[in-house]
Amino acid sequence: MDIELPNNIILTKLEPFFRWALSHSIYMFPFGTACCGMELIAVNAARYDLMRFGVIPRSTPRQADLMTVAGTITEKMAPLVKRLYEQMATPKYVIAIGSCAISGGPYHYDTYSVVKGVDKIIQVDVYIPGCPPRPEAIIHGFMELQEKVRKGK
Amino acid sequence: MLLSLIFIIIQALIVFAIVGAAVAVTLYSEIKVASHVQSKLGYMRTGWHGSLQGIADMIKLLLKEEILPGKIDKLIFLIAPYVAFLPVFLSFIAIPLGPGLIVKDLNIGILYFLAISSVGAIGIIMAGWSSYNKYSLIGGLRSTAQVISYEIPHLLSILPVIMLTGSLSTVSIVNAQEKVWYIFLQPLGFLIYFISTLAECNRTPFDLPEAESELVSGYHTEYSGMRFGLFFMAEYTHVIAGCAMATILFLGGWRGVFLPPFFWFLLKTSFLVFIVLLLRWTLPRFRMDQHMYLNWYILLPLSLFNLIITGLGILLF
Amino acid sequence: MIKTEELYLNVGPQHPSTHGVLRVIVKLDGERIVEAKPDIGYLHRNFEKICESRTYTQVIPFTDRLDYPSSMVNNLAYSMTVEKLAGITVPKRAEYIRVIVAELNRIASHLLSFGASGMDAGAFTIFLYCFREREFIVDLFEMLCGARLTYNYLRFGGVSQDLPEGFIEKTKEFCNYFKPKIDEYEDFLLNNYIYSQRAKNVGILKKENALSYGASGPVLRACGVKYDLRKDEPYSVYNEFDFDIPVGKNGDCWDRAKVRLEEMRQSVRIIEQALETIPDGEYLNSQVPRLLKPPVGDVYHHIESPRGELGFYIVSDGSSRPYRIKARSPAFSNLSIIPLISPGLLIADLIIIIGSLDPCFGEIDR
Amino acid sequence: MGEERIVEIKTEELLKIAEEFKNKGYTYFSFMTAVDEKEKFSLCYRLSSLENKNSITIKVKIPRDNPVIDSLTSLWAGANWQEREVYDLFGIIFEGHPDLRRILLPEYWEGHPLRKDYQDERITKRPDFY
Repeated sequence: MDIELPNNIILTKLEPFFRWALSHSIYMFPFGTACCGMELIAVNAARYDLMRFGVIPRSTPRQADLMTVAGTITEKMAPLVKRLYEQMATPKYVIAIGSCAISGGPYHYDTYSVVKGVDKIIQVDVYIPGCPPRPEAIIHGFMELQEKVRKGK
Repeated sequence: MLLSLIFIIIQALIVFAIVGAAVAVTLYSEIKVASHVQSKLGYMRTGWHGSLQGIADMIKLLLKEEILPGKIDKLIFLIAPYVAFLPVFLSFIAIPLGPGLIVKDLNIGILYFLAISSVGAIGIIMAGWSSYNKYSLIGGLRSTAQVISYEIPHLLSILPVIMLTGSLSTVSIVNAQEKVWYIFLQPLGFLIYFISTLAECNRTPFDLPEAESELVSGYHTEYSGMRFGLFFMAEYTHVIAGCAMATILFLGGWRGVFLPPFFWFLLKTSFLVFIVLLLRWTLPRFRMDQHMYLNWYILLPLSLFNLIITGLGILLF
Repeated sequence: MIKTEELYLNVGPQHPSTHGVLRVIVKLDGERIVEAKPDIGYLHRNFEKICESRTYTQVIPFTDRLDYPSSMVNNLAYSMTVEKLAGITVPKRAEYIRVIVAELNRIASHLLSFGASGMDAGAFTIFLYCFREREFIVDLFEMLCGARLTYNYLRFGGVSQDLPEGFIEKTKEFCNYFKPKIDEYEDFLLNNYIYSQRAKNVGILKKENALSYGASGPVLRACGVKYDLRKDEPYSVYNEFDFDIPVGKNGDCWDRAKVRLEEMRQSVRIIEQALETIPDGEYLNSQVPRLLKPPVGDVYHHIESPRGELGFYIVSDGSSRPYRIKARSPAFSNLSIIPLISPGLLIADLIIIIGSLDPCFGEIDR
Repeated sequence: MGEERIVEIKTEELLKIAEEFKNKGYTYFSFMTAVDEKEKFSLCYRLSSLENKNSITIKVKIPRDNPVIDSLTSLWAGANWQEREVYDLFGIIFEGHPDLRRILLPEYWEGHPLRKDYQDERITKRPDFY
C-alpha cells in the first residue's frame, strides 16, 4: 500500500521457509521427570523412532526448539522448569506429556507438593493426555506440533 | 592483480562449496549410520529418505535466536566458533583432490596442514573459557590437554612418510606412492595417525570435551543458533580433513584403476569417514586419565619406535 | 606454588545422565571429586499422604507409579502386604502368574538399567538394543492388561484377569529369543575393553558399609553378600523353582552390571519353569470383599524388587483406608552411599556410579 | 522364613538396646519410620541379621509435644537419610544427627506434612465416593 512495503515482503517470503524448516528439524530438550519419561525414551528407541520426523534430542536447552515436559512437576522442581524454559532460544515450544504435566493427574487431589499442571508455570503448545500416553499418542502429539509450527501461532 | 584476486575468490568459493556439500553428506550419513546400527530408520520425512534434512537444519539454525548469556566474555564468546571453524576449513588448501585439483601445492603442505588444523582447538578452548559455565570450562580444559598431548604422536606418525618421500609437499607424497601405498610400508604409522586424528577431532572414543553424558554438551553448552551450527560443522570438517589427509599420506591419494582419480580419492576418504562414524556408535568413551595414559605410555613410544625402524630401513635398503 | 580453589559443580536436577531428577552437588579439585552431596526430593509426590485418604484397593495404581520401570513388582509387594494383614489366601494359579509377571518385569527393569550403564559410559547403541528387547516384554504385558507401563494388574487374592490366549506360547518364544541376546550384551558391553577399564575398580563398596547403609539388591550382591529374599525368605511360590543367586567379588560398578546381567539369565530360567508347571484353576480369590476392612494392627512385608528389598509397612485402624503406609524403598538406601564411595574419583566416574546404583526417582522421592 | 520379633522399649534406652542388637549380629539396617498416633509418635526400626536370617522390629513411643530422640547414625550409616526423611515429614528431632536438614521437601517449607493435623491451602480435597 505504501513505500515501506518491500521490507515487509522479504520477511513474509522468508517466513514460510523458516516454518517449513523448523517443522522438519525440531531439536528436542527431553525433560523427563517420571514415568512418562520412560515412554519418551521408548518413542526415541528402535520401534517408534521419532528421529524419522527430524526430531533430535539435545541435552542443553540453549540448542533446543522444543521442551517436552514428561512427568510430574513438584514445587521443588517448578523454579527450575521455568528457568530451563527461559534459557531456550525463540521460537520455542512446549509439549506437556501425560496427565501429571497437564493437570497433576493422579496426584491432583490430596497433594501438597505437586504443581497441578505445568501450564501454571510456562506456556504449553500441545497437550498429550494419558498416564502415561502410548508412544503412538506421543508421535501424534509431535505431528500436531509440526502442523502448528507450519501454520504459525 | 584484480584478476588473480577474483581467481582466488572463485577458488575459495569452490572449496567452500565442496566442503559444505561434504559436511552435509557426512551429517546426513552420521544419522543414517547411527540409526541403522541401532535398528532404526533415521530421517525419513524431509524429502526422499530425509535427504533435505540438512537444508532444513541449516535454515532453522540460521534464523533462530542467538542467545548471549549474561556474564560471558563477550568478544571471545562471539569469535570462538569462527576460530574453531576457519582454520579447519583453510586446511583444505593443501589437500589435492586429484592430479592438479589443488588450490596451492605448497612445498611445506604437510607442515601447513598440521599447523593450521590444530589452531581449531583454540576456538574450543576459547568457547569453554568465555561461556561462564563450569561444564564448558571443564570441556575446554579437557580439550587443551588433549590437543597438547595428541599433537605429538600425530606428528611423529607422519614423519616416517616424509622421510620415505623426502618432501613436505602433498602432491609429491601422492606421486611417491605410485608403486606401493604407504599403508603397507607403515601399518603402525597409519594406526597411530588414525587414532590421534580421532582424538584431534574429538570423536568417540575420545569425545571428552563434549562428553554428552558427563558434561551436558561440553564446550558448546551455552551456544545456540548458527554459532552452535558452526561448532558442529567444524567438527565434521575436521573429520573430513583428517580422513582426506590419511588418504593422501597412506592410501595413495587419488591413485587407482578404471575410475577417474577424483572418484578414487572420494571413495577412499568416504570409507575412512564411514569407519569414524561407525566407531562413534559402537564404542564407549575413555576416561580422561586413561585417555592421557594411552597417549603418553602407548602411542608416543610406539610412534618413536616406528620412526627409528623407518630410519634404519631407509639406511639399510 | 599456585593457589588453587575448589570448584563447586551442580550436576542436575536436569542432566542427561542422572536417570531422572537427581541433583548432586560436587566439590571438585580439578576433575577429582572431593565431596559429593546428593540432593533428592525433586519428584516428591507425597504417595504416603495420598494413601491415607484412599481405600486399600485405590492405592494399587499409585504403587505402579512408585518404581515405574518395575510396576508389577510394586503391585506384588503391596498386594502381599495387604494379604498378610487381612489374612487373604491366593490361589495357586494366581501365584504362578504373579511370579511370571514379576520376573518378566525384573528383566525389563534390568534391561533398562544395564543399557543405561552403557549409555553413561558413552556407548549409546547398547541402550537402544536393550530397549528393543524391552518392547517385547511390554507387548506381553499389553496382552495381559492393556497398559504398557503402569499395569494395575494385581488384586488382593490374585490377579485381575486370567492369562489371555497365546500368552504362554508368546512368553516361551520370548525366552528363546532372549537367551542368546544376553550373551550378545555380555560381549558387547561387559567384555568391551574400554567399558571394563571404565567400570572396574570404580565405586568400590565394602561389605560392612553396604550392610550398614542398608543397601540391597544387585548393589549388595555385587559386594559378595548372598542375600536375596526370593531364596532367603521365599515368598509366593519361589521355593518351587530352581535358580541361582549371582554374586560379585569386588563390589565395583562392573560387578553390579554383571550381577544384573546374570539375574536376567536366572529370571528367564524361573519363567521357563513356571510356564511348564503352571496349574489350572482360579486366578482370583472370590471371597475377598469389595471394600476391604483389615483388622487393627500393623504389618511389614518385603520382597525382592529389581532394585533390592522393597517393603511396605502398613498400619491399619480397622477402617477401609490405611492409617499409614510406608514404602521401604531400596533405591533410597542404595543412593545414600554416593557420598561414601565417590570422593577421590573423577567426575566421569560419578556418572558411572549413579548409573550402576540404578536409581528410580518415583521410588526414592515417593 | 526367618523369625520376626517385636520389641517395645522406652525412649531413653534406644541407643543402648540398638547397640546390643548390633553386637548380636543385627548388622543390616533395613528401615525406620514413624507413625502419627494422635497423642504420640510411634517410631519403628527394623534390623536384620543376614547370617541367622531373622529380623527384629524395635518400637519406641515419643510424646508429641517434645518429639526428640537419639539418633542411630553412629551405629548404622544408613540411618542418616532415613532419619532426615522422618524429620522432614514428621518433625521428629534426632539428637546427635550430623546433618539434620530437610531431604525431600525444599528448605523453605513450613510444617511437617505427614502429621495428621497438617494444614495446607494447596491441598484439594478429593470428592468422596465411598
